Amino acid sequence: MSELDTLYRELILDHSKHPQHFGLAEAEGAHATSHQKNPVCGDEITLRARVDTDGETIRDVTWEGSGCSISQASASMLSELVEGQTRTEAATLIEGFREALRSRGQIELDEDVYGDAAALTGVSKFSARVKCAMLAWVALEDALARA
Amino acid sequence: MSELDTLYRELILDHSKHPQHFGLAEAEGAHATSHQKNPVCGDEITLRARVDTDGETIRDVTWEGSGCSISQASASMLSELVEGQTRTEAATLIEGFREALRSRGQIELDEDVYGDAAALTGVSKFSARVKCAMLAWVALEDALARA
Amino acid sequence: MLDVARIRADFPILGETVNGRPLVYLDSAATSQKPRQVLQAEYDFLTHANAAVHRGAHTLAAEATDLFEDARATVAGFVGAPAEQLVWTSGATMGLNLLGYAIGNATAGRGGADSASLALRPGDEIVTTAIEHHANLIPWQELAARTGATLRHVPARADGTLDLDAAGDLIGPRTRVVAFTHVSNVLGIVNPVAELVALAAEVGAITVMDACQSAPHLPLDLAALGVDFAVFSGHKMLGPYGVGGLYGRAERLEALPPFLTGGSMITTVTLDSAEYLPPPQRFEAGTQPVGPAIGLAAAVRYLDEVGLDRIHAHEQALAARMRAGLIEIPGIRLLGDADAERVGLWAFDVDGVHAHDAGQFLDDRGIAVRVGHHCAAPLHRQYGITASVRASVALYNTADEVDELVDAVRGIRAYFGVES
Amino acid sequence: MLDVARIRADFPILGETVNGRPLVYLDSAATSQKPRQVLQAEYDFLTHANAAVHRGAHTLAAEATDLFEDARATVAGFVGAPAEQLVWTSGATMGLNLLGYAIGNATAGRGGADSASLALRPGDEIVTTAIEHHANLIPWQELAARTGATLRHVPARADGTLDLDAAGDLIGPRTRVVAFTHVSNVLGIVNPVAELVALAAEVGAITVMDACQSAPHLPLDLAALGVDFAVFSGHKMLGPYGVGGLYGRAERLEALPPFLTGGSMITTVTLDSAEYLPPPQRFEAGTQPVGPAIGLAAAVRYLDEVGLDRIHAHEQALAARMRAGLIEIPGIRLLGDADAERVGLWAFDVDGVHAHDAGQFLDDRGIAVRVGHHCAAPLHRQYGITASVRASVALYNTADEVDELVDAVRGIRAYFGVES
Ligand SMILES: Cc1ncc(COP(=O)(O)O)c(C=O)c1O
Ligand SMILES: Cc1ncc(COP(=O)(O)O)c(C=O)c1O
Repeated sequence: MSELDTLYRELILDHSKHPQHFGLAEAEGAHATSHQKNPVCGDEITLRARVDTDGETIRDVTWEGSGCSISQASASMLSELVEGQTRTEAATLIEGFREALRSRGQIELDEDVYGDAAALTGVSKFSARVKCAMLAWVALEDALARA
Repeated sequence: MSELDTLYRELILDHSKHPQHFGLAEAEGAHATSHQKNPVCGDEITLRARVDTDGETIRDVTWEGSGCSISQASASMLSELVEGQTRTEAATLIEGFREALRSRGQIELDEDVYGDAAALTGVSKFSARVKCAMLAWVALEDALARA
Repeated sequence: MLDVARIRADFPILGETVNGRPLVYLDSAATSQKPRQVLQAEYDFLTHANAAVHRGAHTLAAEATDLFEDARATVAGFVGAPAEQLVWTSGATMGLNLLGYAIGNATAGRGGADSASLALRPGDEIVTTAIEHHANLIPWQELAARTGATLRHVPARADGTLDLDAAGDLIGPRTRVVAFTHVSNVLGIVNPVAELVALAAEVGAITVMDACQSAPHLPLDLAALGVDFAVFSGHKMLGPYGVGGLYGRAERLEALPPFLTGGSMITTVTLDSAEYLPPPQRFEAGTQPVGPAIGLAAAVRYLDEVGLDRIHAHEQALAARMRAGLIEIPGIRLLGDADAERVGLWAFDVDGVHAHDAGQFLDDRGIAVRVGHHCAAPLHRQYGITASVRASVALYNTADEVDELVDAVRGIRAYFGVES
Repeated sequence: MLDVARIRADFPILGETVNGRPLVYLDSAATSQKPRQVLQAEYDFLTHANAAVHRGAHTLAAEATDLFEDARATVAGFVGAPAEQLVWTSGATMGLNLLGYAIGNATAGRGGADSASLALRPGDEIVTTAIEHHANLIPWQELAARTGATLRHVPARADGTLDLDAAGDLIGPRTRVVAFTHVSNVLGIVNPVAELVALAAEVGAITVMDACQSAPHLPLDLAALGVDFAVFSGHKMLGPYGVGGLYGRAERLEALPPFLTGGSMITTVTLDSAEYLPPPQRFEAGTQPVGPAIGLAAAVRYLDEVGLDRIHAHEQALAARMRAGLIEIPGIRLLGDADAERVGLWAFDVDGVHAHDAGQFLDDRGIAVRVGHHCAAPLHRQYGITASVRASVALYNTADEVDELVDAVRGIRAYFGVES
């Protein structure tokens, strides 16, 4: 596999072409929304989610945005991943994801834990693209903080 | 003669210790005054002169100021030199002086023309001191322009 | 013809490999590479003559001052100006902010008697264009916000050329400043300076020209162009980071109040007030970028020795070759593909592939291009996109490199699975 | 003890001769010399990894960005700050102007909601001191003039120490800014930062510290000192020209509106308005001095390796030796000869000989000192003089050099025929 192919795994291109949870749900009272932007390349993501009445479980993650395949695929993968998880679980996932992406190729994302999003492991070797992959995750973090 | 002695000729130290034409004359209508300053070291010179009723002859050159021995000696020498000269002669002298001082040691000042001020020839090799030596001459040029 | 092989030998970085491929550096519009001669000039200065300039009487200080002022004369001469009309800045952004703030200071009543001529009143207009780099846009937005002046924009036609008819309507008696770029860093088109200067002159407005993308690529004679002010950046013209120039017409510079204040720009200072030196020192507060200025002088000497006419011809030929290759590729749209004089850069959009992905694909082949909005977000919005790919050449680029780019671009859409 | 001989070998310029005599460089307070390691770091960057930072996706750009941000972390760590609290500037003068203008912008209603906390009202007071460098004086004069605030000055006692009693009286409920130097570039005395910070804290005033003359000579922990803002210049601390730092406490930086505007400091830009990034990027418009920043990181690594404690001890020993020699010479008056902690510099007056002449005499012996008012004209006026001679040491100076200075000074008055 070429260096480039470790970045653009098939799965990433798939998600970017067929984004999951795409299209923002109507905002209701229980929803929290976050808009994030990468000023360098203009990538934008708006992500919305709500926390169940139990105060813990994440539901109805939807998003909208435009940008490179990495940022779009990452949003799609993240939405699938955290649907139904608890706040605490999501926080741990986000932290682990951030750490792996900043590790410059040192830390691998575990497929059992991260599902499709584990395919984003390769991004960590492309430091200029880490922000692209992080965009949706930062949006979720921000949205949960307000939910 | 050491390098330093070519700068600080005996004549220069004499003039700086016994400045000629020092002490500003009372300003009358016919007098023009110029104040010049070297912002780097704080040297200041105020020079005053009048042009005779013939519209040409320079009279009553006096000055006041504080600064290094070069700037003080130069003012003293200049005052002696131009007393009684015509505007045109003074302009030529000033131009020649400026050229010599900027010549980085290439042009010598002629003693027959510049009198004691010819001793300032050595300044041209010390580019940081050219401004000191020029200060009074610029003041005269400025004063004459307004006289 | 340029002896490009010989030129390349002066640029050590061009021998680097990227991802196992020889570096093809097509990002000179962002920052140029620097020849050995520039690095050497700065090194020689710092190891033989370095000292504080304009401030000391000791031999080293005098030597440093002479070298620094010689550098000013050299760089000024390169852009067609006398030495005393060139102000050192840290770069073009700084030069444009200097103008914005100094005009703001004039408006606030600072400066000498002739500064009043620069003061803005509410209702006065500042005119810029729709194709500007943010550096020639936001400082004017801020000046307008601080003074109550109104900001207006000369629109661009679909092909990227400025709409001069609209400019004629926009520039009127209320116009006080007309700020425009000589060459856009996205479109590469050389703008009609003479026409804009004439429109401004009719109404007595100040002209400000951004020469960032022209200074390294065209013979530049600012005095002949007749602009009031112009700015450029050293790092885009083979020079070091941290230095740039602001040119001003003598009477305009003279009227301008200070911007940055501090040491070396004053005559008399008391605890409560200060008097200021004439230009250019009035605008050079504090320690100047002495090493970078000496490096920049070496850079323009290098450019001069090669010859700006020949550089321009070489770069135009490369740009033409690039265009010929790119327009053949399905799904590629060139921005600013007008029939106009231009410098050696093309920005383009790849249908169905985000610029960031396209750039990554090229990088994998060792080709360094810029992706994003290139600090010209409004212009990209006009083209309906948020980002583009930009390939820009300099005197050290070759036809082979252009061909490699074209070849690689041909593969982008297939790699990302976009049908053509 | 420092191995000064080994250190000197890293500074090629120290091997120069001046007027046939080995150079004795005693002007480091004006600008320091730069070790090989700094020049090499910049050279390596420019020949291997140079590219536009924060803007490109290509490999070189990513590498350059990493090196640039590593440099920020290194320099920030050196002054006791987290990376994101260090803003690159072109130097200390620029940093102080940034603060003056940004507070002015807050006063003009620019910036976010929390910027209002920085706005000045007529009647508000800015307090500085009588011993400041013009760079920490004139920007405040200008800010006061633009906003209607009043500028006041903490006086200095005859021995050069700040009059803290007077400071206690001056700093009151109307005080909004207290700006002072850590170490005066004329007196060399380390000022009582803790006391000034406490006085300012009592009334909620912003503190601004000029660390130009301390950063290269003392272990510096800005967070521990508790100042809100501090500035320093690279070229005075073994680093390149064209770069400096502005430190800010997180919440103060966050509240500060932008100063320079342009590329790389924005999120969204339309033709009519812009939104700004958080600090430090908010204050870094346009291309930053990337090469100089990387050079400065190498400089502080060099200082750190030698050890600031040891450097301080070495320089204090040299200063003590210099004082012991100079006070024995008839007609020599030391400025700021207080019993206080100090760095390695002495300014002095030679009775009957102008500083310029004294400096020339020393230069003839290869000794480079600074003469003039050292950009502190009001302080010289307080001492009844317009200029003084200043000898300043750095880590690379030796006891022999100090002795040579003292020896030469002994000859000044005789040469100029002034009886003692
Ligand atoms: C105490 C002090 N503050 C400020 C400055 C200004 O620094 P710069 O000229 O590098 O901006 C200097 C140096 O000249 C200084 O010594
Ligand atoms: C047209 C144009 N103007 C202004 C700038 C800003 O120059 P700098 O970032 O060197 O200040 C640039 C480069 O980024 C440019 O291309």
